[in-house]
Amino acid sequence: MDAQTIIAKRIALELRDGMLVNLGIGIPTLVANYIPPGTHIFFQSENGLIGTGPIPQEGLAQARLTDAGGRPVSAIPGASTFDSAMSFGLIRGGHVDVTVLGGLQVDEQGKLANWMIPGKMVPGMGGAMDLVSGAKRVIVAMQHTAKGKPKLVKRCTLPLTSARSVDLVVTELAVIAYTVGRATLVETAPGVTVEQVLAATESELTVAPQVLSMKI
Amino acid sequence: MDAQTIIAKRIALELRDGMLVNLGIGIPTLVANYIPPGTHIFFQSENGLIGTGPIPQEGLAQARLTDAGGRPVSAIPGASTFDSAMSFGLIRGGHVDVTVLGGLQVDEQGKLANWMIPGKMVPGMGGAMDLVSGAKRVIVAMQHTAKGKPKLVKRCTLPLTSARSVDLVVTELAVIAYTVGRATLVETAPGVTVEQVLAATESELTVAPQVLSMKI
Amino acid sequence: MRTITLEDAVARIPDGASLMVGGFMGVGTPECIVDELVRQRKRELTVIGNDTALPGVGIGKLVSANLVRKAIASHIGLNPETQKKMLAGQMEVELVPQGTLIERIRAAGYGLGGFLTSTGVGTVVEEGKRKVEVEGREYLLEVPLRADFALVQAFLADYLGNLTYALTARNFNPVIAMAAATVIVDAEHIVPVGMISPDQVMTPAPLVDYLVSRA
Amino acid sequence: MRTITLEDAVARIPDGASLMVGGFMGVGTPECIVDELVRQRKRELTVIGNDTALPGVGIGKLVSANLVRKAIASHIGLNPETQKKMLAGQMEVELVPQGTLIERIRAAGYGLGGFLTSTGVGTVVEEGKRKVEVEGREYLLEVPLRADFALVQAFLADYLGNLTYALTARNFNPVIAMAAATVIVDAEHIVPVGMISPDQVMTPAPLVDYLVSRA
Repeated sequence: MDAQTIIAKRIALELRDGMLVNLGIGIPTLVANYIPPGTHIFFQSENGLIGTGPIPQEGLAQARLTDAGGRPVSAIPGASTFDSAMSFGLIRGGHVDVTVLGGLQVDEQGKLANWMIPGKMVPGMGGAMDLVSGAKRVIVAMQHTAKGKPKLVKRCTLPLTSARSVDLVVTELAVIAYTVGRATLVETAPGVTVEQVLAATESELTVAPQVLSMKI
Repeated sequence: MDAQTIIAKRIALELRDGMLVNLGIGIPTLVANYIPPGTHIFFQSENGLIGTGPIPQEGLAQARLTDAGGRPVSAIPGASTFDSAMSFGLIRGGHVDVTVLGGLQVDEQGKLANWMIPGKMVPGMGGAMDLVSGAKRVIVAMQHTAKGKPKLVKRCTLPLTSARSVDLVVTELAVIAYTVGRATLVETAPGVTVEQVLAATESELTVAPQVLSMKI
Repeated sequence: MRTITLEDAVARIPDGASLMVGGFMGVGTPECIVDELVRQRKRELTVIGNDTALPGVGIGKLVSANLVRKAIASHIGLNPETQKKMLAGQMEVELVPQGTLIERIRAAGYGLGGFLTSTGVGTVVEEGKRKVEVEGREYLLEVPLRADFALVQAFLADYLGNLTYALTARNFNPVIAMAAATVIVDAEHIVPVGMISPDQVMTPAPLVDYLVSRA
Repeated sequence: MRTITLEDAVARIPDGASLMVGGFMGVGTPECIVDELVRQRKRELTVIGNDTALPGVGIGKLVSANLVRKAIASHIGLNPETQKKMLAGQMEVELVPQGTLIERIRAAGYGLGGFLTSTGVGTVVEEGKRKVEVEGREYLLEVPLRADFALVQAFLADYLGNLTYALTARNFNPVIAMAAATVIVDAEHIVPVGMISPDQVMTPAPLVDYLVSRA
């Protein structure tokens, strides 16, 4: 199983029936593929849709029904559409139960940097700052390291997305929970040891009394 | 012609095709009866309607289509309905071209008191403060005196509705315009002299070089 | 969203709760929920709504039954009982300009810390409020208004909880549906999923906690 | 509301104007108005929108034609030309969190002096902004964002100017229709008065200044 699949499958387990969930682009998008059958999740697309469905069959795409990247999507029965003020009211008002976002760095306190690399990549924050500041629960989906360098760092060197700490980071190696500004290693992926995780991590991690094996 | 009719007819002449207009309760409501034929005015009801129409025929009233007093109204073709946030967005955002409101007192600078008499009448301000603060043009429809006492006063003794001055006051005796904090008598009703108006007025009035006869 | 009987829905509301109630002079108020509040005699309520309607209508029923400790509203002029109780000190009334009231409720629902308005500047409404100047103009800082429960009257609800409202019965309903910890909805008609077009949904399903089931 | 030809509508927009443009990655952008802006070579524009779409799509066409002096947007990551021009100093770009951007536009349209948000606190977004504490929490004071023109894409418009939008093409459109001095609308379909039900109107007619007539 590749890293992305491990991460997406694990995060899917965090979602419960009836939740309103916003998935960022990249790995987070894959989470929708692993929702247990029979579970009804409301997926929000910040361009103004709840009830995002899979990519439509060829020949059925509708130019006015798109995801936040402007690509055609479908909608499930019971979907709703609204303007951008309402869409961000849902996000900023704490109505989104879970948001899953990609990450460039997460620091020891759970602060996330995921929207720019000064001088190199300045795409704009889009809805990322609103999502991290406003959603009830923030889960970061990212690979544990980038080009061999840890992404779980002592202190973010990249610009922060929010002053608010994320709740959970899921990588292909481990699950780390953040509570009261402390990072705790709670699960390791099958076949991965606590030592391997610690070695690939720059930030200090508290190791939970009982580290579980990631269910995927 | 009674005082109310004079006032309502005169104010109707201030309304132009395509305007969005909000009429308060009392005399202001009567203004709608004197719109010249062929003129399309959008009347707003602050409970969430543009396109308020006359009281429906008996047997046709719809419980969910009411004016701001909760009474059944009809709607003209091209009407629109919306929530209270939008309704007051229209009012506070300067989209209402004219509001016509009743008045208890108007002072020399055009400041209006129209929402309470301490210890006697405390109905709440409803939308009055928003209308006076937000509408493009504020017209006060009121009788010139109450129990023989002038309502155009030097300084309001009743609580103000807004710090913003009104634009025009129309009474059964006169039309008074307010610009840069100064009250100017611009019209008198047919058969009414400037002196009669001044005698019935406490506030200082500048008399326009040419006082016109109110068209009604 | 869960369906719930009227009795159970109201049983979840404790004495002393704060309630936002949809409606404008009773139009758009969930009368059956109000009636059940009276039947179960929920006391010491803080009621937030545009007005207190008339005696015997909407919030007016709660006032008449002496269940309201405090009302936050923009207008009480058409309910003499509210005025009488207020003047007699039997009921607290906080009068808020209508646009400020709905915007404070929206601010809570939309996660804002407050907003600046010129409504109320230079009037008694500014008492005790902070003033903030922006681009040379003075504004009042108004803060969000939240509640424990929103009591919402919808026209259509589908099985998931998507809602529409009809004509002027919309008023405060979609706004309070975002500003309360628990949202209880009574709908005039309940319809299967897919019968409300996505563009016509005015309150998306995830905002609704309880939908009162048909008897 | 007046109907107007596409050419005349765009002729009213002077060089240097500020434009709010509906759309999200081009979905819901009035492409015909954008094309006419390019044809008439309106220069030094300030463009306010969610994003700058892609080269050849929506606002992206204005960027490619070097007509944009400044863009105020939440995301430019999918348009490499915007990024290139920004880094080369040929175009100013103000990046605003999406929720803050739409709320700033709404604040202008709703007559607010500003609002308080926690989005951006503790990030580069807070630079140069006032902070206000409410109930022990710190917020940024964000101010209204206005424009000279709003360029709106509707799905249906009736003869009076009542508008509806379809699906995710709604996005910024109804919000910008309240925040600009002059509102120009292109509609996919123009229908007689009465064909849009009052409850389905998303932008009431009095907000519309010009409706682009069919060729």
